[in-house]
Order: sequence, then C-alpha cells, then structure tokens
Amino acid sequence: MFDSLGLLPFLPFLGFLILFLSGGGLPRRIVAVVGAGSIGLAFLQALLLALPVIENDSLVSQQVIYSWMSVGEFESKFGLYLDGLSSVMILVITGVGFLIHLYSTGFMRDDPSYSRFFAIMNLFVSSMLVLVLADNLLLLYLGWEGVGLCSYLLIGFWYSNPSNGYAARKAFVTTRVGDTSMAIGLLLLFTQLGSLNIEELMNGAETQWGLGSGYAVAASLLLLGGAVGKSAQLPLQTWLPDAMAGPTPISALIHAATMVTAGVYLIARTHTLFELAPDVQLLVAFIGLATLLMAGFTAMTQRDIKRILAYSTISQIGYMFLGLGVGAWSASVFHLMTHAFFKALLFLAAGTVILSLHHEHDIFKMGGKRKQLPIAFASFMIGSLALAAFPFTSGYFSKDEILLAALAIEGPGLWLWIGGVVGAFFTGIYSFRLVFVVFFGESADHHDDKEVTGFTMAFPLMVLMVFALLGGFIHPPTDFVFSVEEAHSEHSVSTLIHAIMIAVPLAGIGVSYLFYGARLWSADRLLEYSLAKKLHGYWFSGWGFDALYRGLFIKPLLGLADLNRRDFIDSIVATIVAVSEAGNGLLVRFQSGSLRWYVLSVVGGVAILLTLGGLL
Amino acid sequence: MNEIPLEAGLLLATILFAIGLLGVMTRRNIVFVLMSLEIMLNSAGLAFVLAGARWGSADGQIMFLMILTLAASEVAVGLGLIIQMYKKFKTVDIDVLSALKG
Amino acid sequence: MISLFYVAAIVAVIASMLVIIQVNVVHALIYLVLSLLAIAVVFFSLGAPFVAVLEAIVYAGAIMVLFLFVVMMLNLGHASRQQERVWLATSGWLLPSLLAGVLFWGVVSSLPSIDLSVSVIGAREVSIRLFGPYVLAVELASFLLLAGLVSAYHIAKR
Amino acid sequence: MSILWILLILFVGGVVAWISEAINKQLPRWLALSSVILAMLPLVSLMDGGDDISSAWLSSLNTAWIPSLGIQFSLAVDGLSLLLIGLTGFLGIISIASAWEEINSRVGFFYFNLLWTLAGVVGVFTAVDLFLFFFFWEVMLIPMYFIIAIWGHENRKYAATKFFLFTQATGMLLLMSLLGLAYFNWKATGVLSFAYEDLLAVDLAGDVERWLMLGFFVAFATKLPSVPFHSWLPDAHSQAPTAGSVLLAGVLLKTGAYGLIRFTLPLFPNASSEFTPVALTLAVISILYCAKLALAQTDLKRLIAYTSVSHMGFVLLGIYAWNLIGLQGAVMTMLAHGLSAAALFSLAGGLQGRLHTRDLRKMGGFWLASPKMAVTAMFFSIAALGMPGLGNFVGEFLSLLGVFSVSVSAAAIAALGMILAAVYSLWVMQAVFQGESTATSGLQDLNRREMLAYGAMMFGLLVMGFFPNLFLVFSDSAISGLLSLDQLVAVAKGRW
Repeated sequence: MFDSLGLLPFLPFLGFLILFLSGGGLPRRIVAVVGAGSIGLAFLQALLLALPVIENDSLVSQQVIYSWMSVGEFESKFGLYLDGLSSVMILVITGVGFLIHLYSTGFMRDDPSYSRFFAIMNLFVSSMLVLVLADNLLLLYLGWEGVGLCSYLLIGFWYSNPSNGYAARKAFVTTRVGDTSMAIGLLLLFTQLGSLNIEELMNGAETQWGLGSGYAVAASLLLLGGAVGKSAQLPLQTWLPDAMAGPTPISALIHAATMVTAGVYLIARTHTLFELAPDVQLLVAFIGLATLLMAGFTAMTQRDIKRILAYSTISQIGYMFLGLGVGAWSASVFHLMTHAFFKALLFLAAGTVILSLHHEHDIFKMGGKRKQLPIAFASFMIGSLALAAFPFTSGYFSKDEILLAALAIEGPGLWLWIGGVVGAFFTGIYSFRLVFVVFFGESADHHDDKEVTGFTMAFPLMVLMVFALLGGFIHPPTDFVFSVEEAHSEHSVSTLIHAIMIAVPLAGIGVSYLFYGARLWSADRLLEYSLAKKLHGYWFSGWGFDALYRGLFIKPLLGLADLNRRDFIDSIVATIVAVSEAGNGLLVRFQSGSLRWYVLSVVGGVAILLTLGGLL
Repeated sequence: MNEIPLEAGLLLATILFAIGLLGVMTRRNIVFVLMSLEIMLNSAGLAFVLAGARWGSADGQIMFLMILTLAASEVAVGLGLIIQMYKKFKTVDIDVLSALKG
Repeated sequence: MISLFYVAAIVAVIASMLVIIQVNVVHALIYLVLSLLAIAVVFFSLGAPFVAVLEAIVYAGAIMVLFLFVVMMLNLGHASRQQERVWLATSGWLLPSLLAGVLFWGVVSSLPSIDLSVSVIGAREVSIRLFGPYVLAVELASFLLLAGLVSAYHIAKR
Repeated sequence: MSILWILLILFVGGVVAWISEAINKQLPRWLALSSVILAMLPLVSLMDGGDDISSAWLSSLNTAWIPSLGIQFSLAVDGLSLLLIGLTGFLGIISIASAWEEINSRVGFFYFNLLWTLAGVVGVFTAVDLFLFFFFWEVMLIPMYFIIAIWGHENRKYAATKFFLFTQATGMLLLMSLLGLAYFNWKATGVLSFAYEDLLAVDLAGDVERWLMLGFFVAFATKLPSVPFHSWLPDAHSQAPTAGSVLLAGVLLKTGAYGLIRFTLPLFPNASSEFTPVALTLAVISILYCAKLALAQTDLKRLIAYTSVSHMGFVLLGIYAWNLIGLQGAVMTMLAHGLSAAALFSLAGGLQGRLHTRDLRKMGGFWLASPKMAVTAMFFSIAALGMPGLGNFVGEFLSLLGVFSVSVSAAAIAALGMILAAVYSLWVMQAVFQGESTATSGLQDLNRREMLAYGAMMFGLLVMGFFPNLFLVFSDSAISGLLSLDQLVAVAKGRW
C-alpha cells in the first residue's frame, strides 16, 4: 500500500477533506495533528518511495489510477510518474512542507481560522504533489492551478483587510496570465503530437520536430510563459512581493517548497523541448539573469523584512532559470533544493522575529535583537550565509554549479557568468544588510521582547539550519533524468574563476558590514546624491513594474470597462425601442381626441387622394 | 318643360356639401356641427334626386327617402347625446370631448 | 321653371352659408329651415314634387322642430354667443376652407355636362317602386327609425 | 414510451399543483417536487441502453399529430438528450428548492409555470419532428415569461417583455426557416414532412441553404445567447426570481446550444461550414466582450449573467469546431455551466433575500457572518473561472482543444477569457465576502435545505471535473452519429 504513488498526494488531500468537511468544528489540537500529521505521513511515504530512486537513479515507477478524460483520440489519464527529478521534488515538498506545517501549529495558535489555515495548506501540498508527480501535462496543469488557487486563498487568508485581498487577486491573476499561455501550449502540443503524456510528448518532439523547428519554439515559449508566471520571473514577477500579505509560514511554503519552484520544475521536466529550441533556452537564461539582477537591486532597498526575502527569492529563482537556460538542469534542481532549505529557514525565522516583535515588519525599527532572539539570529545567520553562497554552505555548491555551467557555454556564456557573479555580490549585500540591521547595532525600540518559541517552532528551525548548512553535500539523483554528460566541468576551470566566485559574495558581505554593521559608511549619505535617490526610489518600487502594468493593462481595462458599462450592443436594441416609441409618440399626437381634427384628417386624406388622382 | 343643366344641379349639391363640410370642420358648438351635417345629408339627397331625374326614374327619390329616415334617426340620437353632453360637461364645445385619444 | 331652379339654388347656397357663420343658434336654425325650403323648391323644379313636399314637412318641419326644442332646453344665453364670436374669429377657417375648396374643385372638375329633360315623377311612381322592389329597404328604414327611437329615448332619459 | 411519461408527469403535475393551492398553500411545493422526481425516474431505465433497439435512438415514440400537414408527434432520446434531460431534472429540483421560501404569492400558479417550463424544455430536447420542436420551443417560453413578469423584481415588466420579444422574434425566424425547409423538401420529394430524418436528406441550393441556416442560427444564438443577441439576458436574470434565474441559466440557455448541435449543423452542413469563421468570431467576442462587461457591473445578478454569456461562448466555440473533442467540450461546458451558474444565481438570490439588494457596493465582509455561504460561493466562483478538477475546466479545455485544430487564433484569443474569468470571479468574492465587514448583522448563514442543494451541485461539479468520462460516454455515440451523418450528407452532395 505504501508503495502506491496515488497515496502520496491523497494523504494531504485527506487531511484537507477532514478539515474542510468538519467546517472548523474540530478542537485545535486535533486540527494540528491532522494538518501537520498528514504531511508528516506523506513525508514518510515520500522517503519510502524516493529512497530506491536515490540509490538507483534510473529507477522509474509509474501508476495509472484511472482514465481521467477520454474523447476520441484524446485521452488524459490520472497517471503518476516518479523518477529522480520528481523524487527530489516530493522530498522537498513533503519534507520542508512538514517542517513548515509543524512550525505553523505554533505560529498560528492564536488565529481564529486555525482549521481553515491547515485545510488550505494541506490542499496546497497535495496540489503540488500532483503537479510534480503527473505523467501528463493536463494533470500537471491540475496541480498547477490547484497551487495557484491555494496561494490565492492563503495570501488572502486574513480577508478582512482589502489590501490582502488585492494582493491575493494580483497573485492569482498574474500567474493566470502565465497559466493561460501554458494552456495554449498544451493545446498546441496535443494538436501537433497527439498526446499530452510527457514521455510521449518528449519522444514525439524529438523524433518529429527538428532542432529549432517552429513548433518547438512556439511550444517551449508558451510553456515558458507558464513557468515565468508561477516562478515570478520577468515580466510576471510583480505578484510575489505583494504575496507577503499572507501569514509568514505561507510565504515560506510558497517560496521554499512549492509554488515558485513549479516553473523551474516544468522547464526541467520538459527540458527536451527546450533543447530543441536553443533560442528559447537562451531566452530562459537571459530572463533568469535579468530577473536576478533586477531583484538583487530591489532587495537592497527594501525595508520590509518579508519583502527583502521575497525579492531574494525572485533573485534565486533567477539563478535557477539561468541554470536551466544554460542546460545545467541538475544544477538548477540542486539549487532549487538547497534554496528550499535556506529560504524556508529564513522565512520561518522571519516569522519568529515578526511574531516576537508584535507584527513589526520594518527592519529599521528593529535592531540589536541577537540577544533577545537567539534562535532566530542563528537561523538568520546560517540562512543568510547559505543565501549569499558562503563557501561550503549549501547555497555555495549549487550556485557554483550553475555559474560554472553558464561560463562553459560558448558565446554569451561569459556575460551570463559575469551577470551571475554580480548578482552574487548583491546577494551578499542585501542578505547581510538584513542580518546587520535586525540583529546588530543598538536596540531601536524600548520593548523588551521575548522570543516566541516552543518546540513546534524551534524544531523546524533547527532541522532546517542543519540542512541549510550541509544540504550542499546531498546530490540530487537527477543525472539519469537529464541524461546529459554535463556534470563535471570543474577540471577545465581555472582557480582564478573559483577564487572570484568565492571572493565576490564575501566582498558583498563586507560591503554590507561597512554600511550596516560597522556603520563606517552610511546609506543615508549616499542618498543625498540625486541620482542615487532617484535610483533608490526606482529600485524600491521594484523597478516600477507595478506602475507600468497599472498604466499598461489595469487602467486601460478598467477604463474600457467603465467606458462601456452599459453594453453598447444593448443600446442598439434600445435604439430600436426608442425609435418605435418616438414613432408612437408622433402618431399619438395625431390621435388628439378632437373630433374636428379627425374630420379634418379625413377630409385632408380625401383631398390628398383627389389631388394625387388629378396629378397622375 | 324646360331643360335644366345637370351640371348646375350637381354644382349646387357640391357647394352645399362643401359648405356643410366647412361647418363641421370649423364650428366648435356641437349644435352647429349637427346642423352642418344636416346640410351635407341634404346635398347628398339632392344628388340622388338629380341622378333619378337624369334617368327619369323614381329610384333617386327613394334613396332620398332613405336619407330622410337616416337623418331623422341621426338627429334624434344626436340631439339626445347633445343634451347628455350638456348635462355632464355644462358646455356644447366639442373639443372638450377628447377621450378618444391614443 | 329654370329660373325657379336658379333662384332657389342661390337662396339655398346663401342660406346654408349663413347657417354656418351664425353666432346665434336660433338664427342659424331659421336659416337652415330657409335652406331646406329652398332645396324643396329645387326638388319641385326638378320634377320631384313628392320629395319636395316630404322635405318641407319632415325636414323643415319635424326635424327642425326637434332642433328647436333642444336649443330651448340648452337655453344658451348671451355668454355663449360671446363665446361663439371668439371661436369664429380665429383663423381656424383657413385650413378647412382650403381642404373644402380642394374637395370642391375635385368634384367640380369632373362634373358631366348633360341637360336634363325634366319630367314629373310623382308620388304614384315613387310608391310603386317603393313598395315593389324596394320593400326590403322600407323595412330597413323602419328598423332604423325604431332603433333611433329607442336609443334617443334611452340616451335622453339618463 | 418513457419519454412520454416524463412529459405527461410534468404537464399534469403542473396542473395539479396549480389546483392544489386551493386546498393547502404548502401542497403545490410538495407536489411539484415529487412530480419532478417522479418524472426523472423513467430516465433511469434509459441509462443502460434504452428500450428502443431498432434504431440509433435510445428510445423513440412516433404518432401522427396533424397528418394533413405531415406533422408527427415524434419524440426520441439519444445520449445527448439524455444528459440534458438529466440536467433539466436536477436543476428543476434545485429551482423548486430555491423557490421554497422565496415565492409566497400565487404559489400554485408559480409551480404550474415552473413545471410547464421544464416540460417544454424536455420536449425541446426530445422532439424529432421540427414542427413539434417549435411547439415545445414556444411552450417553454411562455411560462418563463410569466415567472419573470409576475414574481420578478422591481423592473420585471421590462425584463420579461424584452426576454419575450427577443425569443419570440427570433423564434419567428426559426419557424420561417423550418417551414422553408419543409417546403423545399416537399418540392423535391412531393412529401410534406417535418420529420428530422426526412429533412436531413434535403438537398438545398447554396443561397437557400445559407438563408435557412441563418434563421436557425439566429434563433439558437439568441437563446444561447451569443453576442450580438445577448442583451436580453442580463435584464431577464437580474429581474427574475431565483428559481427563474436557475432555470434560465441552467437549462433554457442550453436549448440554444442543443438546437445548434442537433439541427443547425446537421441540417445545413455546407452553409454551416462556410459560416464557421463568423460563428467562431462571435464566440470569441462573446467570451471576451461579456467578460469585460462583467467587470464593470455593480449588480451582482447582472454580473453573473454576463459571465454566463461569456461561458456560453465556449459552448459556441466547441460546437463550431465540429469535431468530437470540441462538441464533447461544448456538452461538458453546458452541463457544468448549468450547475455552476445555477448555483451562483441562487447564491445571489439568497443574498438578495437576506439583504434586499443586489448592489455589490453595499456588500462586503460577509465571510465572518456566514462562512458556509462564503465557502460555497468561493467554490462556485472557482468553478466558474475554470479550475481544473471541476466540470467547467473539462468543458472549456476540450472546447478549446477542439477549436485549436480548426482555428489556432480563435482558440488562443478565447483562452484569454480564462484570465478575465479569474479577474471577475475573484473580484466578486472580494466585493461580497472579503474585505471589512459592513452588514454582518442579520445575515443568516445557509440553512440545511440550502446546504443540501449546494452540496449536491458541488458534488456534481466535482464528479464532472474528476470523472468526466461518466458523462462523456453518454454523448459520445450521439455526437459521433451526428458527425458521421454530416459527412455522409456532405459526401452525397460531393462537396466535401
């Protein structure tokens, strides 16, 4: 029974069902047990399923549960598929997901909608598992949209504040744009290749479409649209920072374990297609590069602790895209995994900070908290080190692999590498800016805040700290999936390159220290220059994308909606009505009720007839 | 006997008809309207008699008799209505009766 | 005979004209009687003595008396004559005159020009025709009169 | 025979419900409910194979009606009709449930109208004599007119008249077209017949076929409705009582789609295939234009009405793809939209019953006071925006898939409707249930009867979403039959 793939997404779904159908009537303790327990069980089962695959990465297990829909030649099965790639994913999703759930049982303990929270979280995990296990793109799309829905429900979890609702809708609609592109991609793939099964599609694409064929370009572009939306890459990245409106564990779940990695997973899953369209693949790399730089700049200017982390996520996913774009599939998945560890750590630690400081988000109102919040401090230190790719932390290995792979490709490779290294520099700056401002210096407020903690909240942090530090030594079993002889290009790289890649993040940390740790330099003084100020404003608003989209899409759409609120087609109908009513009004006036007028009309009529008779 | 031009007789009938019509169209007093109607009926009768005389037949006169009975009953009913109208509206202005409106 | 026709015709036209421009109802009624009598003379001159007599008796006699009674019952006084003057003074004559003129012209332009040889058709011929082929018409006329009687009674009674 | 029973039970049940009001005010409700349930029983016997082995139909019935004009009383059911009759029965029960507390005046007459509308719809779905079809087409229209005009809201006369005029005027076009069709058949064969199968074989000249097709198309497109014949729908929906909205959105609109599938395309294959680009354009415009209009509405029911038009655009799209996938998509969309729109309208009706307004600007933050209602509304909004796993997605995806092989651009542009659907669905949720609470006091949550009805609809949508094959299997043979028939006709004419 436990080797059934179908059970894996079903366990969280069962949790969801129990919590949903009970309608909030269960005691909190049971809700916590059901909510976190279902994910815990799922994690155990995922381990059971994934261990054989880790031992032998050519192992593939498949299970068709039933035929979902079949019409004529179109058939989509509810079929699940487990290989090295999905093994990594299910472990990350259920493992990190379980820790987040465990943490949430403590974090959310005072919330009135405790049960609703866990119900949606479970559904979220369940959808994500369907997404990564699906053997066909339609089922993948089911999970894909399920994830989107749950993110909407969770971001808008505190629904009574309209701005949360706005953020939630923004997230859903923005990703829906990408989803629609992906749906069209599905239509194209089925129409051309006659199947939506991923294996068949990839084989079909390889055999039927040549390298660089138009179909491959179109299909991969459309799928890329979907991936860009879910993974918050340019140009659809704007929803992610606003998605911070939800409770912090949700941010952790969205950023680390689930949603945003879906795009990376999709591209990795359909990598054959992207290899057939090298231009599109290069585009992926450049999107990743542009996003990581953009987000890096923006992260340096933010004040909200969660927004900083959000931009860092965008930036790190940018690295993954960069890796995908240069064909370093394994490296990207590796980075996805390590990122899941340290980003979950950072978010959960941020949650502790926020909860301990009574929902304070502004980092400049914190300061000197390392004594008060020791666990959070340790978590932040380790998480930030990993994020900044400090040597031998988990982030170091994965980022290294991606950058080396970028360097290895001909042509634009060097530029991609330079961009990535510059991004790493910024990562160093902004991650430690956060650490220095929050935990060092003087205490900015007079509160003597106690760290909110407890086993359920501390334990996940501990575990994640270990993985964030040492996760780099885990090797994801994806070599067989990508079957490329990419891997070890290290021997061809000079030590200089290595030195640069180690030195740059350290330099970033150092700069950050000078600004915010030692306060030898001051960012405020920098801002006195008008150029710097302008740039700061620009970066602070996320490069003005929100304003751009508001002007480009939202306003015209709303304007259009307002312009024609009453449906001009109806006014055509209304015109017919008005004309006949006017005619009626005119004729009614003739029928005045005056007898003399009637006689006059009769005589007039006869006179006209006579005259006409005379004339003709 | 002398010859009377038919044209002259019909012209008389037409003139009388036109006068009656003019009266019906212009007068607002309903009694005058009824009188004008009588003139018109008469002119029609005259035309019948003329036509009968033209063919030397009695049929025209018989038609006149029909018109006569018609006129008699019309006047009887019409005058009854005038009295009712006067009772109800205290006026003989025909324009007051304008309920026949669309 | 022919001069009688013309004289009577002119009297009839003038009298009718005066009927429709009167202010006083009683005066108008007198002119109407005159007009009817003149037409009776026309009938006579056309060789129709029977209808001429009927015109005088029934029309100028009986029907006009009915009118007279009604006018008496209405008892329209001085105020109504004033009102009539106001109504008559308006330019309301223009369009009706034009229309009546057009109608008149339309009929007149198509009048035949035949001379009648007048021969007297008396009560006998009329009666033979009336109670012969036209007997159904007589019945209809009687029904009409009965209906007129009943309805006049009913209306006037309320 | 079983079809006749359905019709008879509904017609007689309506009359009995009317009369029974004199005895007891409660009686019409129970009678109506039981007669709808009773009427659906014969369907069960049709579910497995049917009782008519001799023909392609599952069940059929044929007697002379007006023999001198060649009009027969002939009914027949195939898988497609079966699904739609099932939907009719289901929503009939839902609408009776939603009228349970809302309708308190002239109760008997209300249920009479309701049942006769249902009977008319069932007749439309089963008639295979075109004249009889037209007869039922009118039968379902007039009681609906009364439902709107008598039990509607503030502007009911206008809405009812508009509804009536639109459908009646285009119904006349339908009548003219079908008379024309019968006439040309008579001229060709010397036999005056209105039978569906006879008329399928008529060979028409190009222009004649085009004009006759247009008559059918306009009538059905008005009922569907599609731009530019849609403007009666928002008025009718916003004014109709809840039960009327449920029937209108859930069932009556589907008769238009059914007519297109059953009659317009098979009867006029050549003209229809010429017409395809126009129809697809109209469908795409319907989807996008009405979604855009929905964004601007402040009247909740009007908004849902516009979304209905938008979703029916997918049906039109799927139909004019004229392949198995597209048509199955259209059928699924019809079924799923029947449930989701009916549920949304009755939620809007429930809100109106509680708040006495449909104005979105006066709502907000009801989640706290009535979480069950909020979750229910969320579920159906999600269904409406095409969430995979619910019926609407299956329908819309298959429609798009079917169309994609016919016209890539139509499918791609129509897919944008899915974005707009997300925008307006979520906006409604925000406006009504989320945000700060404004009128929380006195807003009752769903009661048990409502929960039962919504629960049934949710269950239906979930089954459709996860096990669409259960439904598709019924319509599969029917639609394949129509498709092959069409090709046969076309081949016989040598113009394919």
